[in-house]
Amino acid sequence: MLLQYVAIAILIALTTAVALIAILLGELFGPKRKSKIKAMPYESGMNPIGPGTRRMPVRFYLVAMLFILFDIEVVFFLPWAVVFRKLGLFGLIEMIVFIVILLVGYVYAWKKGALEWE
Amino acid sequence: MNKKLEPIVQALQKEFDAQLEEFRDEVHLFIVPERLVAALTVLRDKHHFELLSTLSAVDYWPQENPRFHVIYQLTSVSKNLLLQLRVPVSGTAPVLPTVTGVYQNANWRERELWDMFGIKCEGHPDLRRILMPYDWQGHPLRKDYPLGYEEPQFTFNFDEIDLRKPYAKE
Amino acid sequence: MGVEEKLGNMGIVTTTLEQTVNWARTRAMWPMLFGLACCAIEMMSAQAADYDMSRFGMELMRPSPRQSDLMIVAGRVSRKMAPVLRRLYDQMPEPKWVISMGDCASCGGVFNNYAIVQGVDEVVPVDVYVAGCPPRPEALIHGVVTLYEKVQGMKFKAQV
Amino acid sequence: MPELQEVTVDDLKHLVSDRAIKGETMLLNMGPQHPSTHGVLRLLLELDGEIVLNCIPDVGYLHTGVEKNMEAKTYQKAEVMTDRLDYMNNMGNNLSYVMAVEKLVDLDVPPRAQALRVILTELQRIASHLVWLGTSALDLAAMSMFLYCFREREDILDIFELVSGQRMMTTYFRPGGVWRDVPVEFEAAVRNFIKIFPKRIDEYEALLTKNPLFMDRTLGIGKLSGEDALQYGATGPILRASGVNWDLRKNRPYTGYEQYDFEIPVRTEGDVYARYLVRVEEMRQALRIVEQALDKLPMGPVRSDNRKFVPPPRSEIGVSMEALIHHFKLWTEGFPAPKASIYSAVESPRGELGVYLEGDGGPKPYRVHWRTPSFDNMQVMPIMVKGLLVADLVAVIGSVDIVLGDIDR
Repeated sequence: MLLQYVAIAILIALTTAVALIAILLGELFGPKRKSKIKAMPYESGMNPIGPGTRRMPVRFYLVAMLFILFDIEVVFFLPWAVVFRKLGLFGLIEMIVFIVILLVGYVYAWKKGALEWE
Repeated sequence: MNKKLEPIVQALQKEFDAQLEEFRDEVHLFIVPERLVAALTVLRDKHHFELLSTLSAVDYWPQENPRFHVIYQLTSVSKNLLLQLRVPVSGTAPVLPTVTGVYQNANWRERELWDMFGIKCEGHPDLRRILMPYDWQGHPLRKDYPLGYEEPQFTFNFDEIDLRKPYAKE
Repeated sequence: MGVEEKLGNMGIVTTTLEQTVNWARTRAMWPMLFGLACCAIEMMSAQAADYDMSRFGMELMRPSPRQSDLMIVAGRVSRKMAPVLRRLYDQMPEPKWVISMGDCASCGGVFNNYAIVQGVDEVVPVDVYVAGCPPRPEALIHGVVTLYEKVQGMKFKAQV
Repeated sequence: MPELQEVTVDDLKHLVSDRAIKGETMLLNMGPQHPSTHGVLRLLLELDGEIVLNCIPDVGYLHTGVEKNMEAKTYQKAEVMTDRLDYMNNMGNNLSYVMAVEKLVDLDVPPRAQALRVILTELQRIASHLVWLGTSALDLAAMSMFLYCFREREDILDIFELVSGQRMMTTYFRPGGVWRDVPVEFEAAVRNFIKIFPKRIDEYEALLTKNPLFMDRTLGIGKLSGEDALQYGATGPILRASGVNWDLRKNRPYTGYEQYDFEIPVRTEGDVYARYLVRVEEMRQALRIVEQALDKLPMGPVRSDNRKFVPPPRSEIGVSMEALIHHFKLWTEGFPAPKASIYSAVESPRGELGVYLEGDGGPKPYRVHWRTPSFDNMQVMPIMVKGLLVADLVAVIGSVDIVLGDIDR
């Protein structure tokens, strides 16, 4: 039973290996010359004005939350899509109920104006 | 001189005693700095010169008293006319009243006057240098300002210049 | 330039390592999107469909210095722009090269006056000078290929 | 090499609101090196999150001192500087300078040279609008527009190279006419361009005009009223997109524009979409002018035969003594101009491009002032972007079509 998962394991191992090699080569053979100016924040060639970390308006947070919410919703589609044929009608109705619940949340957020920027 | 321009020029000559000069169908009116803003408001409101197309200066350097001539080029979009006001300014204390109240686009042009000629416009909202770096000494477009010509490097004088040329270190 | 310095010269190992590292560097050298004046328009024509600098590995013009290996100074550098140019050069990651495109960047060109830095080598160390005002796109590509030859020939010298 | 000045907030006190000084709103440099500023323009933005409260342009990063440099050269040699001013509109710059010199020394221009000037200036207008369309669509994420527009631009640059030997810095117009007659292949090249270009404009319109994405990003963004535009001195497509019908080719015709019939596209909305429509329509109208001028291209000399100002052809030099004297006098010393000042303006793709030329009796111009359109169009930009998002600011910068060589001279 475990055999079918070997392919995925090899894939994961290979991808991490390639990623690590790329970073390792850069780290090993790349020349490193640190300097104060290189460490300064890049502001299109000028001296940055004021502190880098400052209070961000709350709207960014709102947009981030909404994105995470609907992104997780899409993640739940994936396992359903894999066994879509076997589940048949029952699976379809189940997924539609799941989507409708989130749709209510979406319409609520839309009407409250959370998607507008102002 | 354009027929439609005649009455306007006469009116200006009487009201602001401006001298008239003509060259190749172009009208130049000389006005003293004190009456400049009044003349411009009359021209804009009564005679419909809506566009201040050019605002620049000419430096007659050895001649000290009216050393600069500041030129206001006015265009009337509705009547398709062109008129040029010239304001002589003395070289010792080059000062002018600002016209940003009458024409908004004079803002940057007066900053350029200050940057290039050193002519100060009183009442200007933010008189900083516009084209040169902020800590630049001198006013480049004045006639007594050197061009800043540098000896170009050719094969015969390559070595001497190479010694004093400030090459960037790594 | 990293660990191979400390190991010193190991004959065949170091030379093959040099060739591979240099070969890898010239295959995807991303220029920094840094157009100043008229040469920038010719650089855009060189990047566009007709002359297509992407054939030489210059696929993307990276806007930020953090992701670019090559700075093409395309145009005339004024006195007000010189410190900004130096700041951008300093903020580029380490294996970096500079192509000075056009006469105004190489030696001040037509403008020999108070406002233009007479040659950008007063501000940043330049590797390849491309002549022309503005140089044709082919001339810029020739400059890039010359830079590749220079990079191929680079040796790992001990970190001074 | 001077160090970069430390920009503190307090020397901008009089420009930014006090919330910025307290640190509530963010002061950000959209600085000299930025992909969407179309050159080395620095915008100091005061941002409240994504909304632009205040935008203070800071220009001068490409100041080349052209006006000072032209005072040190003779009239013929100074023309070389004019190509580098507005590097998207080389023929137009040459035309405005050359017309100014002709007006100052009262020099006549033969009709064939005037027709050639009209053809090449209109082709340059199309090339400049193509660069604008390519880069401003690229800023709004329409990548393919950039490649299509530069493909057409290469055809126009081939025509310029055919005529003058240089793709961009042509210096083809000389006081008294043009440098030399056009080669034989010129007419075929322009005819071919006239045949293929209308279909290409339809391609662009099909890509962008009815594209909902493009309309969302441009409709109603950066509105500008006619009065504000005039008050801030904006000219060219920006003024015509705000409802004021002011085009120098119609109101003060020069080099024979009155013989050709073409319309001036005028719209009243004054937003980014209106400017897009005005410029695309201007490309079509420019093509019509080129076609009419090419049909009625008169034969005859291409340079005035007034030997005082125009060097004689080389064939004459070996034969007549006077021609040899004129040749040497003109090329070594240049021609003297009267002690007077004139102003002559031309309609460049960005607006009214004027030259104030003052002579002092000698061979060198005493004072040359360039009235460049982008300098005033840039002043209008801050009032258009108040209250917009940063992404819309990028669209407005694209629509204003500024060229930094024009602004900083």
